[in-house]
Amino acid sequence: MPEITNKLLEVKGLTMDFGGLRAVDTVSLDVCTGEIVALIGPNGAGKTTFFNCVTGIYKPTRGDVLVHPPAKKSQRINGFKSNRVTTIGMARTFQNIRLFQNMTVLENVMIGRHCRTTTSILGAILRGAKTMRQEQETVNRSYDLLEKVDLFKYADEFAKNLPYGAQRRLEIARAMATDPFLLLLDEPAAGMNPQETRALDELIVRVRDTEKIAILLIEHDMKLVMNISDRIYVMEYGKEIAQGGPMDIRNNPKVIEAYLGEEADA
Amino acid sequence: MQYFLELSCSGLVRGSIYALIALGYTMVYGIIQLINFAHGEIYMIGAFIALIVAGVLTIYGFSGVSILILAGLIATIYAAAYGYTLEKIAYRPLRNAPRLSPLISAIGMSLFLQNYVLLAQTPDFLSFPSLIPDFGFMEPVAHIMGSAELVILVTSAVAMVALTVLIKYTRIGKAMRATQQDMTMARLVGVNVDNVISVTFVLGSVLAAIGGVLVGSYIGQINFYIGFMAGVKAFTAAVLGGIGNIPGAVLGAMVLGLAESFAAGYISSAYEDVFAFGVLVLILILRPSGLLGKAVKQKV
Amino acid sequence: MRKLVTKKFVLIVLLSMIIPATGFAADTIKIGVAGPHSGDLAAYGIPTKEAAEMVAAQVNAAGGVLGMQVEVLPMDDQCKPEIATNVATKLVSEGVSVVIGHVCSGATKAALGIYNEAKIIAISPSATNPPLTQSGEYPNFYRTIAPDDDQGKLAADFVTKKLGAKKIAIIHDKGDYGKGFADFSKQFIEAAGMAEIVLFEGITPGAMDYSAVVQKIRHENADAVIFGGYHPEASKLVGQMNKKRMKIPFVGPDGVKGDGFLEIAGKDAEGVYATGPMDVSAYPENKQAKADYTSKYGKEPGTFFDQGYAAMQAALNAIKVSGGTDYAGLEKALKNSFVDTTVGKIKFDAKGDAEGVGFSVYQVQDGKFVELK
Amino acid sequence: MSDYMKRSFLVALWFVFLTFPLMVVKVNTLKNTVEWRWMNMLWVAIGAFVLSLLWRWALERRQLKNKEAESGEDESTRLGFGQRLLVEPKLYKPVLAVLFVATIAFPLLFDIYQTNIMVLALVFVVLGLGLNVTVGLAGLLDLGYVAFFAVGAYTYGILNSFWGIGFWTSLPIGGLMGALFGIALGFPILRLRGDYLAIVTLGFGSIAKIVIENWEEVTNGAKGIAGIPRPGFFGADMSITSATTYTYYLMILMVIFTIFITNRLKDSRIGRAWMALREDEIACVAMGVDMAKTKLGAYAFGAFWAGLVGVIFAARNTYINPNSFTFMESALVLSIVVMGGMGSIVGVIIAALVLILMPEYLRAFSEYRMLMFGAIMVLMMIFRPEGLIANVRRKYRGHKVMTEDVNA
Repeated sequence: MPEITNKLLEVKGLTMDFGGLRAVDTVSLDVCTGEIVALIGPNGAGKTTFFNCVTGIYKPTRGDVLVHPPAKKSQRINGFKSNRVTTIGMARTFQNIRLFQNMTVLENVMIGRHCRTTTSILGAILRGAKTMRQEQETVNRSYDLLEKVDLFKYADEFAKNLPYGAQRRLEIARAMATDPFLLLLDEPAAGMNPQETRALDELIVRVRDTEKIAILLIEHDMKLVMNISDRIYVMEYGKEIAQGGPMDIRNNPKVIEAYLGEEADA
Repeated sequence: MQYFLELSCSGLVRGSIYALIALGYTMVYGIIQLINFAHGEIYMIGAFIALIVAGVLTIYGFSGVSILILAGLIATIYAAAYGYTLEKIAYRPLRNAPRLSPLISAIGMSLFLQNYVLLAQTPDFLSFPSLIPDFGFMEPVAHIMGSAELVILVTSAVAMVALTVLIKYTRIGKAMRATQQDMTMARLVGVNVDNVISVTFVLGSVLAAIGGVLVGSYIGQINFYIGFMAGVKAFTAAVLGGIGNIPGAVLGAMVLGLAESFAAGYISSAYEDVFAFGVLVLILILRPSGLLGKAVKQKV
Repeated sequence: MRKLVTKKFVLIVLLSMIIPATGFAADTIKIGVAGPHSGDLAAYGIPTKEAAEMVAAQVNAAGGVLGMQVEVLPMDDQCKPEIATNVATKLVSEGVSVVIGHVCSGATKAALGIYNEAKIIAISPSATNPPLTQSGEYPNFYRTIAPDDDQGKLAADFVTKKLGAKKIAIIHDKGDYGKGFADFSKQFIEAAGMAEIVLFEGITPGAMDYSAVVQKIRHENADAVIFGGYHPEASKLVGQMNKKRMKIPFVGPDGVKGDGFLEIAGKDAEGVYATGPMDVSAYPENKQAKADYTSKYGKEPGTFFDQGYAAMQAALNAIKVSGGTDYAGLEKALKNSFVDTTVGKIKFDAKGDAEGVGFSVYQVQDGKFVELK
Repeated sequence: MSDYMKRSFLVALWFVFLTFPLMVVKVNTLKNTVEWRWMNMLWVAIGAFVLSLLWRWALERRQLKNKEAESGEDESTRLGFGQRLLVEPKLYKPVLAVLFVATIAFPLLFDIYQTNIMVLALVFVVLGLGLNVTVGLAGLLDLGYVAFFAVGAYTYGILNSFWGIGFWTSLPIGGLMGALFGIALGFPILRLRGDYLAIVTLGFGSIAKIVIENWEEVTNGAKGIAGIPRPGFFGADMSITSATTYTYYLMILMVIFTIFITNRLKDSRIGRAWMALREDEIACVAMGVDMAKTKLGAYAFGAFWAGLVGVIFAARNTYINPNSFTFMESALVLSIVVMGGMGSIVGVIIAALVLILMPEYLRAFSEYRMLMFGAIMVLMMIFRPEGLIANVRRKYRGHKVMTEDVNA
């Protein structure tokens, strides 16, 4: 277990209401440098809503979302637009894949570089030395990432033509292109076969270890979660019901109860 | 004060017509999230067919009331047929296409139908027989409201109530609401979604045709182009009220009708359309989902 | 390759020398007729085209002008300036001698520069915008209809003096023509100082109804309405005024004075006043032309038929008198020699307006426009 | 096959019923006469029958194609001839050369009329290319694009009539004014989704026209602005013929300039962000793209071209009035973009030339022009949503070698 040095993401008492419905109820969660943290729970527990609140797609009703980027000052990011959240250094993937279908695989990753490059309309027209350098850096970096997620050979394909598992990996590559310190993965293994899942398992660990990116993931595949997570949070009906290491969670009676119906397919 | 009443009345009459057309827009949008841009043309075609039928019947010696009934009936039947065909040709093949495609197809259909009527009939204005008998009210009511205006208000109200009842209590109404909620789910539980969509177009077209006939006999003239502006305004009304929401469409239409009428009355009718669109932009900025629309959180 | 290009170039140069030359060598006189022949304003352009074709057919049957046959080249400008310039260059490159047109003032302004450059005379049957002649910017422009300011003055005088109105509402359709007429009416009424203008307002053509404006007219207690615009809006206004029990005089310009208005407004048209070109139906030329038209087309001729016919007659007469299609000669002939036309015996003044044409006031009586003496 | 026939027969019957009152009956309420045009019924029947057969055939073909695409066949190996023309130097170089010569020689070969309408067509090429950015690339449907065109034209008209400012000074000002209006109108509607956007932009288009009509002190209202000078050439005095030829070459340069710039932008950080915004707004923003900035950029950039070419339009006509800036023009430019294939530059150029020149050459059919536009828009969406010539995606040259270096 890697040594916990400092917190990257610190969520305190996050609450999200939709009209009368409380989708997330005072949930607190931390992610520290070098960690892989999983957020699990039955369907409809509010996990994705939690993600959406953290990444700025929804504005949380109450609570604090604090980020402590490495080597930069901390910020409270409640209500930030999601592009700002990404620029700060937290990138995400989506549960139901949201790729840019009619763009090539490479271009999808290049979009990730958008917030790390600065070319303006004028710059794009003039194509000065700086623009060209950035452009080349973007291309190289993107090929590089594609290679890491093993999609290099698909670079010029349209994203919509990729097999399912490859689309999930492309989402990860695209998120990584934004140079995040924390990657939020929303059910990355959904719909994958066992081999693909195993490869994903390795990929996630590799990302953490070689790229030094911490990971927060939502996942239903218990095997994957138990294999790679350092810590696990469990949600049910919008509330946090347990947290701890994989072993603790496995033996936590509350969690077993919450999952009883679903255990069969896990 | 009297002036205010007069303006309110013209606003409400105009609003009722907008409402009849706006309902068609809103129903279609509610179910397949498509702006049926050609909806205004159905209104125009309804008016034209009523004019033609009335003309032919007059020549063959029919009398007042029977003309009104027959012309109205045939116009609505034809409008329904056009609405049905329109959906089958221009929208059904695009059910799974990107969002922009059916919209452009709809604009194309609108241009096509306008020019079809222009070429098949005439580019000129035609005189529309006043099918609604003009029985006189007494002053001071007479100059505020005439019989045609009253008929428009009453017909619109009846049509709207009928529509609400239909959607709330009948089988097809339930199927429509189910489809509106979730098309895939509705299909799974055995709703024939294609039929529901067709019915929606037919219903909307019938309402539009009623509007066309009413306006025709109220104003006394029609040409191939009347559907375009009416359609745009009605759509504006639907958006104002919260598109997809039936009471919203009626409310939006009334707000728009009144806004135009007051703008014309108190400021200048030269800027009438500027006000109409200005109100739209303002409301969309303040309440992007319209007056009665629910803020729909897009599922991520 | 290089040789080929040179050859081609020579060919082009030769061709370009031949093409204009053929224009002169031909034994036909080409007359362009430009106006809206399609679209929503077609009703104002097609009668002129038909008139020009009829005159040409007659002249050709009688041996042509100066022994040459007359060929009419009709061109559709849809009343849009950009299309009008296309049409103008097309006519110039076809080598026409005179252009009858254009019909709309805006399109005319766009096209005139091109004709002026090519030294071609344009005679419009209907472009009533005053600056076309009065500004002096368009020396090659003539018209067989009187300018709008005459019409505005007539309407203003009629409303204040004959009808004795004190509070006048002026409504216009915001268009070039309608607004122009409304502006001149306003100007003359204000200058005369006999009446007050209580409302001066534009309406949107194609709006669903005008009941708010009608209420406004009532609210302002106007005792007469002057309307600048075309017949569809006029009939809508008149209809709604009747529905709202408003019985005040309604005066429109020549865009209202036509069968279109009578047809659409129906019963509501009764009693409406409109200014229009002076009644010329008594002239023998006019009677003949109308009879010819009716026997050919089986209906009454449309708007600006008389003016279009007259423009064509004037053009051909000028060619005959000057003995050619030379610009200076034509100019002299148009300005000096009288010609019998469907709008009377006319010649053109120094600015290009026809002398001897004018407006009078009509009223709808028993479903017909009757000239008021 | 007989089933086909039977169904088409039924369709024909249906259309005979549908079109009967409008196509066959023509009633004159004044004279109380009815004209029965039975021949029309026959034409409708035959037409509907044939079209229905074609329609079924085409739909089936489309489905077949979709299936093939789904079964994983590589699309890029089956580029259409049109696309191959674009990517294979062996094919496109000679074509380009011929085109170049033809373009240069055009005013020498044809008369002033041809040159003049060509200028108009080229104006619409630039408009198409500009709207292509907003609609095709960024996916923001704009039904009031003509407003920016009007802004450009009136900028020149007003600057010239009030202060006598010349063409060359007005040209960039017109473009900038267009862009400025693009931003100003873009601001309030940033948050609106596609359909709302459509209606609001339509509203803006008509508001622009109403303002021009009513703001008489400045725009001269419906009377329009006359006597706008043609583009000058170092103060040289030119006849109409040479001025037209000169404007033609100017427009050619303009088109090349537009293509050059839009192409550069398309293959840039900005262009990619536009496309991503079109594909999926939420994901795009979640990847760190600033939605407001990007959208406004797309509006402003699209509007810039309309403003720029509006100046040339005013100079070419020497006269402008509000009639040239109606919804029909917006619809025309939109059909150019749709027909050309959204995002495709060559497609847009061809579509603009066809749609503008066709009615000039086929004047007899000009009445059918709008009818055909409508039909084309519907048919293109159903059968060829990618347009005449689909956009070819650029392949980026990244160095695998280099990336490995970075890895090492």
